[in-house]
Amino acid sequence: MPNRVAIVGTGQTHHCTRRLDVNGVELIYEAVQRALADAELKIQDIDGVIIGNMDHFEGINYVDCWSIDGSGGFGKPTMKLTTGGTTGSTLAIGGYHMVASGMFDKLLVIGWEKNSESDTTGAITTAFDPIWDRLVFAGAISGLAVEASVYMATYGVTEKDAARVTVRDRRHACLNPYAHLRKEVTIEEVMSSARLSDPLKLLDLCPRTDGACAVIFASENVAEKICPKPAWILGTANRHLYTYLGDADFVNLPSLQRASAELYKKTGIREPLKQIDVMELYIPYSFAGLSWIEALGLCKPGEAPRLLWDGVTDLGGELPINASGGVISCNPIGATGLIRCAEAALQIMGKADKRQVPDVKIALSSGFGGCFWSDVLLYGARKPL
Amino acid sequence: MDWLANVEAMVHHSRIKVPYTWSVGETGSRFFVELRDHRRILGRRCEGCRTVYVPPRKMCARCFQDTGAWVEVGPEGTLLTYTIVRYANELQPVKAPLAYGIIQLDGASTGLVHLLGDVDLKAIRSGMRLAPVFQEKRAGTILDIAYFQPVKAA
Amino acid sequence: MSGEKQELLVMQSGEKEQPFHYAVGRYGSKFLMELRDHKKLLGIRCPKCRKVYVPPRQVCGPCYEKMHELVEVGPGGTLVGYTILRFHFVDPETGHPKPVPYGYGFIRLDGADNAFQHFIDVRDESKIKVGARMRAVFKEQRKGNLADIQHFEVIDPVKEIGKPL
Amino acid sequence: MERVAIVGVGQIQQERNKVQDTFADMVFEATTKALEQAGIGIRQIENVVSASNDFWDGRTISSMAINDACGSYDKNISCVEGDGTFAAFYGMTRILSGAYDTTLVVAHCKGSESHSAHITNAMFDPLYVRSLGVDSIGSAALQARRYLDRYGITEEQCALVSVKNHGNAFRNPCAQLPLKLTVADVMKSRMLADPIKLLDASPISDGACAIILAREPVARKITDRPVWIRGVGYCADAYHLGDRDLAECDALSKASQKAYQMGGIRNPRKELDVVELYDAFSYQELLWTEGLGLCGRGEGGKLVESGATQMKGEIPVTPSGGLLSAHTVTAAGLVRIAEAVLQLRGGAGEHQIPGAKTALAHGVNGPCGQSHCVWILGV
Repeated sequence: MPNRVAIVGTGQTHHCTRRLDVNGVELIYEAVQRALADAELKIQDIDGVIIGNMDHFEGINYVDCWSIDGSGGFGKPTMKLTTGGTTGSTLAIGGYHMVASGMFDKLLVIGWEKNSESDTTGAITTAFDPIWDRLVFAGAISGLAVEASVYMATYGVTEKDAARVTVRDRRHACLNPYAHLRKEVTIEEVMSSARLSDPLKLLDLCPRTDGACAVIFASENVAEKICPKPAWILGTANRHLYTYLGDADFVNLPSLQRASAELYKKTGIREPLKQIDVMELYIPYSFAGLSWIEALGLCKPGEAPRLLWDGVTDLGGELPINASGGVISCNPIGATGLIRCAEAALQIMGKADKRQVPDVKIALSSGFGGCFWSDVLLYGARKPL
Repeated sequence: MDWLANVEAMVHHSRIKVPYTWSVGETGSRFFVELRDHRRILGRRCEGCRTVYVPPRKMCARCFQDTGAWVEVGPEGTLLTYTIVRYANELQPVKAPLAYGIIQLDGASTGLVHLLGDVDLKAIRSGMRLAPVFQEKRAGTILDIAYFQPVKAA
Repeated sequence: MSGEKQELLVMQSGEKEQPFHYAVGRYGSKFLMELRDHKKLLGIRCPKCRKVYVPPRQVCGPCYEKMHELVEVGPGGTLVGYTILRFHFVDPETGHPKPVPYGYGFIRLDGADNAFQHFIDVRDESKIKVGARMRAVFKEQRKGNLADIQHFEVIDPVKEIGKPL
Repeated sequence: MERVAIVGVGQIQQERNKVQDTFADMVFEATTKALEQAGIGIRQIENVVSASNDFWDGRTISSMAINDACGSYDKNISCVEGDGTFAAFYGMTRILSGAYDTTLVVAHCKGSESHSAHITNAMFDPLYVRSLGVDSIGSAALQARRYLDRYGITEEQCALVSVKNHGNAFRNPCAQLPLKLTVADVMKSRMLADPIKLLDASPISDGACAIILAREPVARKITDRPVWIRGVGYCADAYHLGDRDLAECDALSKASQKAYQMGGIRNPRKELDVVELYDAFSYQELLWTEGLGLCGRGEGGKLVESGATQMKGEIPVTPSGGLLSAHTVTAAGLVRIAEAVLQLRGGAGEHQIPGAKTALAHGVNGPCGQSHCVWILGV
């Protein structure tokens, strides 16, 4: 029988624009120490490490090997997983399978990035095909801007609708001491911010961030001994539908539609808006906060603006999204998907402090990256059957 | 005729040139500043296992705790192993053939990878005593030590 | 030491670069040869789902079928989505800032089922709309790479909102 | 714990420069061959784990290039950055977790597309080591010298590995560099970095490999010759070369002990019928045989001299010709697993070790064997 798996500890750095005081390994060490402290474990208790980031942001080859001093991987099974923006969520899914397999009891999962060390757009551009993409492609922003142009043309959604997503996430971030941008913005400020890549403006977009996140996954025989109220993993799913950017269907992120449909089927979710208590979504730019929640089945295509304006996804609403402030407030890329996982787990554990949503029983986190790829995980307060 | 048989296999010659600015961090910065300003080589000791790390580490990987005291090491040390690289690559700071060694500085528990210089390449042996030669103009990098050279017998 | 603000250093890679010699592969090479020699754009058709992909590649992802049948596509097409890049960023092929602004669009070439990305001419921004009719403008001097296409230009702007793809 | 089997493997010709093929073309060929060998279609593959390296591929998110080609469309997929043996481990856990019945593991690398010194220099710390210009050969030479000095291993003993493995490569149709050599040939070959000479080093290679894993009941339906995963372990050593005693390989010892314990191997020298090593340099085979406990510390030289590791010896090591005959970096470890599987299924053709029942396959990540992965397979 596969083991049930729960998250029993999390640790994050205080994410910010640039951490000159620490190198990459030391940044990782900081998050790992916090996760160990949170779970009241020692490194000797940990029986394996998985770590991830995107190589060309820091120009480090074999990061699993390079990071040993800070990751706690010395003398332990250590492995690197990486899938671009989805890296953090890919790591979380990896943490689940490796512990569920019975090969590990307590696995340390680490995502990190020091985006201050290179030009983020320049580095992301190297993620795409050297022959077919790099001539014209300009990092994630260009691809997302194209997606936004298609979404607007398809459903008549406006830039102002999208701005409402930024306003929500930035307001929530003020409650999260670890978030990078902790200052509220208004619709007007978003609308009048610098135009970077039509229709996207500066405040439609995530910042670039230095940060690390560590999460400890534990098997059922030890989880409740470590943590009285662990966050149980109920299911995971993902899709990498495209190899070529031009193959992408830019309407409502099909990879997320398919991954979430699989997740819901596996976990018995029929009405996500009603059944799920909080979502931590990898929403790197404002329009995704509309289009992608349609992909997640929270409403019909084109109807997300109504949900946003009605406050359904605000803290205090029916289904709060990104109580942490989300990616628009903080994006150390290789850590970002794992931060979503950590924040969802904190909500289940009841340890989210000022950003806590009351009485969370079911939470969902997502990851986005690569060639419009998606990862999703579902968490529960109750040990799964 | 199958078109695949008549295709010239093209190659796209390109490069990845992303400029990096790596943070050295507090611990490493102290090491490089001492090297640059005082030609001193510093290590950091783990108070758990007493390992003295050179280059200094903020943390001890084995004990997984912060290291403690700064320790001045060397400047002389012992050659643990070496090689003479005969081929050129574009990244070498000096012309090939060039010699590398791992040097355990006096007072350090670990070895430092660096260049060997001012030495008869045929005379390099593990266990030989070495001393650093510092650059006149120092910038706060590992190359502020130009190389290690054999210590002349007293 | 204490009390003084510590000097924090950085290391820079400067002008260092990593050279690569990326194989285009026979499928991509065929496309670039036709582009260079005949100003023609080629797609490849999946024998199972009949979809035509540009640029040509060996495998249809969804069907996992090997493809072989080349199909001429374009040079006209429809604008699926686009943006105008206005912010400064480092071009990883040069290590230096890429000239902006420039138009970047996905064009569904006539006869193809997926989209092809390239520069779009944005000198008259008012003409750029999702659904606009576009055509490829070829360079006179062609070398067998994607830049043999200068850009795509609008030949017929559309007013109504069309459902893309 | 439920048993997991390998039910099909696919290798392609390893070559110096597969200039006609993209990463995707290589992966498609390897995957198709693995499916053919297993006698199943891509629809029977429930999930995929790929292995690649962004620096070698000149592309961050290097896995993106091969998604169509590995048949992962509309499936769950994940990507390991590093050697294929590690990806295979993750692939196995995705079955043991109860999530999937089958996993396809694919790995690829094209050494021909990059300049190896640039790629391997980037393994080293940018603050303390990189500006010295150290690359994989120079760092390996530091390890070789330390090892040779410590135990009195001779360069001739290292050369014997090269002679053996290049010779073995003649019998492996997928190997790139079969060579008929003498110890003198190796000793006379151009010195790269003392004590490593050209014929002590592995070539630049292009290649890909795929294997298919399945849980027991499914494996038995697919094939009547499943190869069982009996044990697997992996472990990382310290990063900074000066933090490690390079003459030892503690991480390999630890990884192999885990694998032996899981696989019930008490005396590896006696119980293993064939060993496939990640021998990027000739001295590494000697050092790794020590780490695996096939001989005592410092006895790797004597082991190869005794002839025990020859094709017809007591414990044949790397009958495929190994990395010395084709070094496909991230694919190279997965090739070792594929080779072990061929041996156990009696399908290794001219390089078959007769009656092989238990095999060991080995992979490495990082400089000077920092991180090792050890597999015990059996029938």
